[in-house]
Amino acid sequence: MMLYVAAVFLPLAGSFVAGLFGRLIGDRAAQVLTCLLLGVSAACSVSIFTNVALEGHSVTVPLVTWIQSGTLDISWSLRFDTLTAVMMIVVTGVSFMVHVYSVGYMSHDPSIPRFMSYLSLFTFAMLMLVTADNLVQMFFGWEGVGVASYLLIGFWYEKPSACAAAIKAFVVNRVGDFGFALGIFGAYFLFDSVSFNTIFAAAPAKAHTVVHFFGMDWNAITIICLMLFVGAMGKSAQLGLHTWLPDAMEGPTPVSALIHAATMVTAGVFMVARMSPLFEYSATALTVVTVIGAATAFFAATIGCVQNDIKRVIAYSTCSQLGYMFFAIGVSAYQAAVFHLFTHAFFKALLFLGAGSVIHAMSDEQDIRRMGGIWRHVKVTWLLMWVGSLALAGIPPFAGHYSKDAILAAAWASGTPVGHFAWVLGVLAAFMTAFYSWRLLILVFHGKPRADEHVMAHVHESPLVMILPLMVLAAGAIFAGWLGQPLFVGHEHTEFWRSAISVLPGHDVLSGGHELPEWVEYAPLVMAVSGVVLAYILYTLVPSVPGQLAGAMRGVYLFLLNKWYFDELYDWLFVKPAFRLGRGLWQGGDGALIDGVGPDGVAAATRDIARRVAALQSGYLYHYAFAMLAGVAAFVSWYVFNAR
Amino acid sequence: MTFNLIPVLPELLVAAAALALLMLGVFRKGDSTRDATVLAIFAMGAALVTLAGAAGGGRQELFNGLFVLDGFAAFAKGMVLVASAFTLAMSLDYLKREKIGRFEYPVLVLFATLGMMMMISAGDFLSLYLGLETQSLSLYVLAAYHRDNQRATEAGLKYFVLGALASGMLLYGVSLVYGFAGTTSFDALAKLFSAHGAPSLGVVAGLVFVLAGLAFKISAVPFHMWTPDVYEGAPTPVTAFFAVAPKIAALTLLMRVLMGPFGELTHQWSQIVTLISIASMAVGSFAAISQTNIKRLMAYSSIGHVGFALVGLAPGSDLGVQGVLVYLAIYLFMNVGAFAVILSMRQKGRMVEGIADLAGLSKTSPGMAFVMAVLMFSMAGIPPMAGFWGKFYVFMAAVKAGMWTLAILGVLASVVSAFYYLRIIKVMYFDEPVEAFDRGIDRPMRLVMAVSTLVVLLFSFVPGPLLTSAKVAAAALFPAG
Amino acid sequence: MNDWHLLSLTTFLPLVGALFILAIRGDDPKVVARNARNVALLTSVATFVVSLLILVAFDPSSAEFQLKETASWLPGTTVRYAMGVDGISVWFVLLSTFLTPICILSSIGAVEVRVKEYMVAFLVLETMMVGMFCALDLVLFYVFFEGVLIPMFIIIGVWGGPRRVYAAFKLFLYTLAGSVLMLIAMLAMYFQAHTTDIHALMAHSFPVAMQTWLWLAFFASFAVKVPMWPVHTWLPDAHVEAPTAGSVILAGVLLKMGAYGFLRFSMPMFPHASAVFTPLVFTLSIVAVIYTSLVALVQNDMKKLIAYSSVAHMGYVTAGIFSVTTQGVEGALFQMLSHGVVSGALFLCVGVVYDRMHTREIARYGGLAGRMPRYAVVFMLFMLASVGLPGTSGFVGEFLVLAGLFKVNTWVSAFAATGLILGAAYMLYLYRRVVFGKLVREDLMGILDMGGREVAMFAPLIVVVIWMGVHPATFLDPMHASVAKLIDNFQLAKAATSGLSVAVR
Amino acid sequence: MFEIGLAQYLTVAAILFTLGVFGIFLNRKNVIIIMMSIELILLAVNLNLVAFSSFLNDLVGQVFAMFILTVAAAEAAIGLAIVVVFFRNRGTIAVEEISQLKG
Amino acid sequence: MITALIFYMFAAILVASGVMVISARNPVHSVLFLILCFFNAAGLFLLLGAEFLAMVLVVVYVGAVAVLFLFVVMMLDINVAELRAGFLQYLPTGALIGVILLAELLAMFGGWAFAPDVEAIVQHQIPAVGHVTNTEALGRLLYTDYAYLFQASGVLLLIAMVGTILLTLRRREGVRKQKVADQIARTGRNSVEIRKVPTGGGI
Repeated sequence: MMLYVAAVFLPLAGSFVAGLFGRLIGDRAAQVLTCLLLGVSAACSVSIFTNVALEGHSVTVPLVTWIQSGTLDISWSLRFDTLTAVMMIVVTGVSFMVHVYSVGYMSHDPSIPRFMSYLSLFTFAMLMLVTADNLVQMFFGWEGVGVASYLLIGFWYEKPSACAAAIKAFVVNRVGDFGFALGIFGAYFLFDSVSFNTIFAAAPAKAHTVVHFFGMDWNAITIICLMLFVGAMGKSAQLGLHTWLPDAMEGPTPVSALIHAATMVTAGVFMVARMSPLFEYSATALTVVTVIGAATAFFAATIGCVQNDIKRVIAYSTCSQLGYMFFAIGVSAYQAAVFHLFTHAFFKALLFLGAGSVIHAMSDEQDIRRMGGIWRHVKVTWLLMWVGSLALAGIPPFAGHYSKDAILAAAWASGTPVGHFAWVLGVLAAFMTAFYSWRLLILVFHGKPRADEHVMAHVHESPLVMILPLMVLAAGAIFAGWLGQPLFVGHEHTEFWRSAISVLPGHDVLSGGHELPEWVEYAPLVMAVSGVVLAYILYTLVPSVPGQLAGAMRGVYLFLLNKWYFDELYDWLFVKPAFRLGRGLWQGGDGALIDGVGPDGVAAATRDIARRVAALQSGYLYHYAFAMLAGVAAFVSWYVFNAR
Repeated sequence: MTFNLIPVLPELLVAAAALALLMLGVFRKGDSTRDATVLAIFAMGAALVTLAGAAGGGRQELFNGLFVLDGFAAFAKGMVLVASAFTLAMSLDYLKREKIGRFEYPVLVLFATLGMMMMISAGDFLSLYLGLETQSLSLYVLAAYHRDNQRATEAGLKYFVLGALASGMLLYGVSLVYGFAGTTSFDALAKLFSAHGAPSLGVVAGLVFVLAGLAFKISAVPFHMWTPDVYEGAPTPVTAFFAVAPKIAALTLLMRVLMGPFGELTHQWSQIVTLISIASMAVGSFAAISQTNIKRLMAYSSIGHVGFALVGLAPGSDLGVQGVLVYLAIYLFMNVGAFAVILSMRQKGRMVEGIADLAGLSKTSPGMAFVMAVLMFSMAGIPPMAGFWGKFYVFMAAVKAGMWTLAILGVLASVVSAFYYLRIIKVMYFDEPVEAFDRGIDRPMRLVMAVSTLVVLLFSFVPGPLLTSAKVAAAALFPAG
Repeated sequence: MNDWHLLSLTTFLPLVGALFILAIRGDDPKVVARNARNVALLTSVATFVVSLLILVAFDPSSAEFQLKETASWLPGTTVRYAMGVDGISVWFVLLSTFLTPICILSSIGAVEVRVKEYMVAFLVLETMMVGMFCALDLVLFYVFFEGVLIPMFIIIGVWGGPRRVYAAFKLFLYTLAGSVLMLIAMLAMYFQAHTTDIHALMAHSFPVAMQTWLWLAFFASFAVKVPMWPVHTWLPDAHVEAPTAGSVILAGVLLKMGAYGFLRFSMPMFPHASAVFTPLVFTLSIVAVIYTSLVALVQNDMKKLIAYSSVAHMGYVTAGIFSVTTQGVEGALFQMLSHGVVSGALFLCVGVVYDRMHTREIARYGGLAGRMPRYAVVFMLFMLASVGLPGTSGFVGEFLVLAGLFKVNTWVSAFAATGLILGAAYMLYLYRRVVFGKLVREDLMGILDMGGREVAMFAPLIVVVIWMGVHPATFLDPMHASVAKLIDNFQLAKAATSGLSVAVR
Repeated sequence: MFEIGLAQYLTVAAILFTLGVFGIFLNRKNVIIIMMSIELILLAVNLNLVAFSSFLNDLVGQVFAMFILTVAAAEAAIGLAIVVVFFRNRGTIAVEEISQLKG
Repeated sequence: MITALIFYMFAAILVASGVMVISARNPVHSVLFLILCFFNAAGLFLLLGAEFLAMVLVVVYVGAVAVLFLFVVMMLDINVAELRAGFLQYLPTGALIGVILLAELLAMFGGWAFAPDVEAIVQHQIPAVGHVTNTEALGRLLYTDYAYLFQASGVLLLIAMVGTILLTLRRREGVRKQKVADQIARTGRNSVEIRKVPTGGGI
């Protein structure tokens, strides 16, 4: 039992010590301590994975009561099933790699303990999220990773852009959390509990319950799922709430690797997968998930094709890959989604850390237009980036191929129009993914150097402490798909997942995936290869074409370059009006109206009356006498005309 | 015919003291103001003691019912005597310093007090009138006491002219009542009205005139116009005297008249009293805001306080009377204390009376500022100061009678009035000092300040004695049944 | 324990301390100040310790008023000196006694003039606050309720900022205007029910028509105190001008008085009217949450921003109370406690930098994180607690309120939940402008991090905030019985007035 | 009309009363006129009392009138004294000039 | 009939001179009209059977009070010409109120009713003419039942005296007064000083 608790809480301990006593114990000790504790945690996770996923002993560890009010009874407890175990492997594994990598990457930073503390804190929150046994505890982790992400993005707090990005990440996530919270309330309303076991057990019975929410009659489960999905969209940067993710690249690169590629952004996917017993009962919700996921996959890929910042390209690719996962979920292929999540964690972390290595080498240069031709200087990195890109593009036998294929196959196999729509977009996205991956590789490593000589002279391979984690991840990127395929989506998937994921009988697309037409099976690979070829043509053979193309279709180019103008739209739609409204309400509402009519107005009127009343006191006897007489006359008249 | 003179002993004592002091002043060489004042205070103390002795037992009537001593009268007389004694004590130093000390001053205060006691004990319109005039004539003179001062004489003149007019109205009203009933005795009138119910319009008109005359004495709107001018113009100790004792006397007299002879006409006079009350509260609260002279401010404040006291009178219930008595008792201490502070406002040997002169008092004389602040909070009716309880009781009566409009307008007026009381605290505590007041407040003044502050502060802790005695006193106005 | 008169002791102990301070004499103002501070600190800590005994003596399983004390007070009426606490009020007593020592600690160094008076004012204030939460008699309650204004007026007016006079008057008159109407209503209740005992009044059922008026009168008082939109405008002014400790008490305890009043009076005594006016309260609460959050977003003054955030947070409280669900009410209570600690702490955070730079203008700061890491951590923690991060106290209250509200009205819950987003926006924006960024201002270069006294001041607050977030059961458990009783009685009374009593029984 | 009853006396008294009141607030120049107006008012009251006394066949009215006369004399003495003092200070007794105190 | 005529004569002159009191240009005239008022009022008192009051009015009022007024008016020596300025300016509003009040009062008097069984209430009936005179009746009442008030009015007059003296009496410096006691007490010993003057020294 201690093993389970230790796996979750050791990172917290590390974070605590490094954060509060970092100055006391020094940089090196903080690094060693956090890495060590996380290593132990990762080891525990492996053991848990063996216990839970491979040997099939699901465990729940209750800790203490958290919130108890009326029928609402929430406790701190850790739930371990296959889904959790998989996630723990991913989280602790990648996190451990990133910790180690950071030792090298952040070696020149003045506040190393703080960084290590944040990383560990994040890991703890993520572990809480994946081990949650009820919705509210999941929300705790959910918000916890949000805060950690905020802290890490804003790590270089002196950079205004970093601060802005940090706030943006938190606030946009909060929009998602708003939905998530409402989803929790809805669940509590419907099931009178927020505990997973109770909810899942009661879900079939409530499948057709209709409730009156927001002035309309809804299918209860649909509305709850939709609200929960809003939360997932926020965390997983789905279309509409994705704007924070590219900006989040302001954080140090290990952060991007850990949070914005491998773990946190997949929390949404995890959550929906976790809630699969609920989502299964709402076809509407699943359809929405599919459409949003597919649209995100396509949309992010289009943007990825024209970005020039090395990290942003990868960020959009993350966004796009998350879209894959979601539409997989939308067609009830939860297992495929988690599988892709699993493989993606390895190759995307690899890509990011590789990019970090490149940036490190290029003296903090991030613009791929000012790179090129450095492969000779950083051979290991170059090689690893190739591995990552191959995995990303879905070229066999790299990991991405297995998971992406499973998803696309499932989408087609679902047989629904929405599923086919998702398949089409997914295949197009696969083409673009390959295209921008190679665009990146070619522009960064090949061709002629475009950086100045000064920078070029300093290009060097990263130290071993950075390269080693990359290699581990590369191993994952190569073998994870091949090893995991049978377990996650293959023959053994029912024994592997057991009750962690539930799929209604009619929705089982994984078993039906074998009867696909051949062209469907090969389309993704063909598209990926043609993407690579196109990138090679455009950026190696006739490098002048991209510029001409951008010039010829300037509108489209700018549209893509500016990320479909989402930021501008939101700025115009929400941010600016909020500030304008705030100022208006403050000065107009509070100042002019409420105070003007209320206290200040009353005070002014009072003063005015006071002046007038005092002016009545003229000092003249005859006025005084007159007042007395008028008073008497008035009172007498009152009785003469009015009384009795 | 044998007279039991014990019930009038306090009055006799005061009258005799006045005459004796007059002799003393005339025949003694040199300035005897100080001695006369001290003796007058002692005389009042003695009167208080004899009053306590004489008031035992129920209602006692003398001189064919012209004079009545009951619990109510005793309570009111007690307040009047205390107020007069306090204000006399406060004037001791002032008169000497301003070099206007004359032995007639304590004599006239004694006479005025005598008049008030006669008013309070009146059992007939005749004794009411003579008591009222005894008081008024003394006060006319006192207002103009500082005869070489333009403002004081103007104050005296205004007070006199308007006061005489008010007496005329009162008398006209009395004559109408007399013309209807054929008697001026309170008891006979009460019996008459209770036997025959609603009277003719002529009596009601008479009632209005009587009310007007008495409303002048308590300076209720619209018969209040003299108050600010007189308060400002009269010498400050006189103002202090004006603000407390005559007001208590006139208000208790008003209660006796309305509850006694006109007790059955509550429905009629209640409307007027309500109107007067609302108008007084409003004028008192609003007009005070724009004042710069603290004596004038106190005048408006007293108008406002009368309005609040009348809230308790309007329902014409025993609870209301009790409320008014409580209100008056607390009012007494608040005002006496406040005037003690005002009388101590001296800069470089000269009296000042601007509100702005109080600036930064909390730094230059923290004790005085504290006293004033406590009293101001009390006047504003903020618990736990005593002033709150006065308001509490009168509004309680109004609410019990279901007079919602009066009650609500009343409390709102109290909010407005809080504004200017707070302003004084603001000036003392928040503003920077301009010029410090002279040091050395004389002992009687300190004593008055201490006593009034303690009463106001500690009333919440020991409210029992006053409330109980006020209840007993109020009950005296309502014969059993 | 009942013989110890614990409640009276807690209430009047500060007053005794105040008397001691008044007795301090001396020629050297510094010595006087130091003695006054020490006495005040000692008294308030002692009071806190005594108040902890209340908690020890308190039986959480009972819904009744406990530790009752009565004594005759106003002869001829039913008004008595009656004290007692139940699960609803006991925590507020502790909140008051908990915050006062911290306030006194915080004023060391911040208040250098007229220290003696300052300490006296604070101790008197504590007496009033504690007394108000303990009072079991209508009139006694009112006396304490109003009495609070006096020391607060003085504190803001004497030790406040440049516009202190305006703020002090606004605070005083605004709240006074509200509460005098309540006084009238209280008197009316007395004559209807012939008692002023709160416990008896709760059992009394007022006629329906009368309830409406009484409810409105009480609402006039409590809404101002809470403060609810649109009668909230006194709060930003008062906060901005008040000295740090004044703001802490104002936000920490005084704002709770209104909401406490709703729970103690409006709900149990006028259930019918409460039910009728629930939509009004919901509307105002939502407006408060959204409106003031937006306003907070554009503030240039740190304290004003936090003040507006207080209004927003109190919006949750009022909405939660009127949801009349277990979660809603308990959440509201919890939110009040949490807000008391968190906003108090935030004001202290402002005070820390204000003491150093003597400005609260946000634009004058920036990049403090580098020079003041400890401060940055503390500020961050409370900022996140204010935002409602799970694991801190802020989350539990908000969550419970929204969950309770959702059961009653989904729209209200959804609108109120937008506060999650807006709250995050303005608080993070504030934090970014003050603590993050580059340290460019010359005068900030030499700014010092928090010292030992300041750490000691924040430490208990931090502990409480985390404790409340991680193990709220400690605080929720004593509430359960009282809240359950409140809700049961409310439903019963509502049913009875609706003429459904026959069906229920 | 030719039967002289109570009403006639009361009417005369009422007219006299009104005249007195008029005199007070219409006069702008001389305080002494105001004091004479007050005497008119008191005269009206006396007339009322005596008339009532006569028609009620009750002596109290006349006693009352007696006292009023006494008090009026005393009042007049004090009033005139104040006027004299005021005149000494200000050199005028015009009603319009008695307005230093106001507001 | 004759009574009626006499009544109307007195009443008419009374009202007319009352008007003149408040409207005369010269304050001296006002006082004189006031005296005329008093005389006519005394006449009305006589008609009502109040002889003593009528006499008192003439003797005390005309003889003392009115003369006092006259004395003060002359002493203060007021400029006559300006007195009436502004009189008419405020007349309309004032008149309106006054007339309303008067009309209301007259309306009431038209149907004046005594209280029911007022005879039972009346305590001191006017003795029938011939038994005792009006003066004696008043006296009997005043010195017995109303002795208290009689004393009180004495105090009142004393106050008036004290007040008047307080306000107006001034001890002027430099006024020589005969001091009898001093004169008698004077002896040669203390009034004559004998000095020895040294020769040629001078004093």
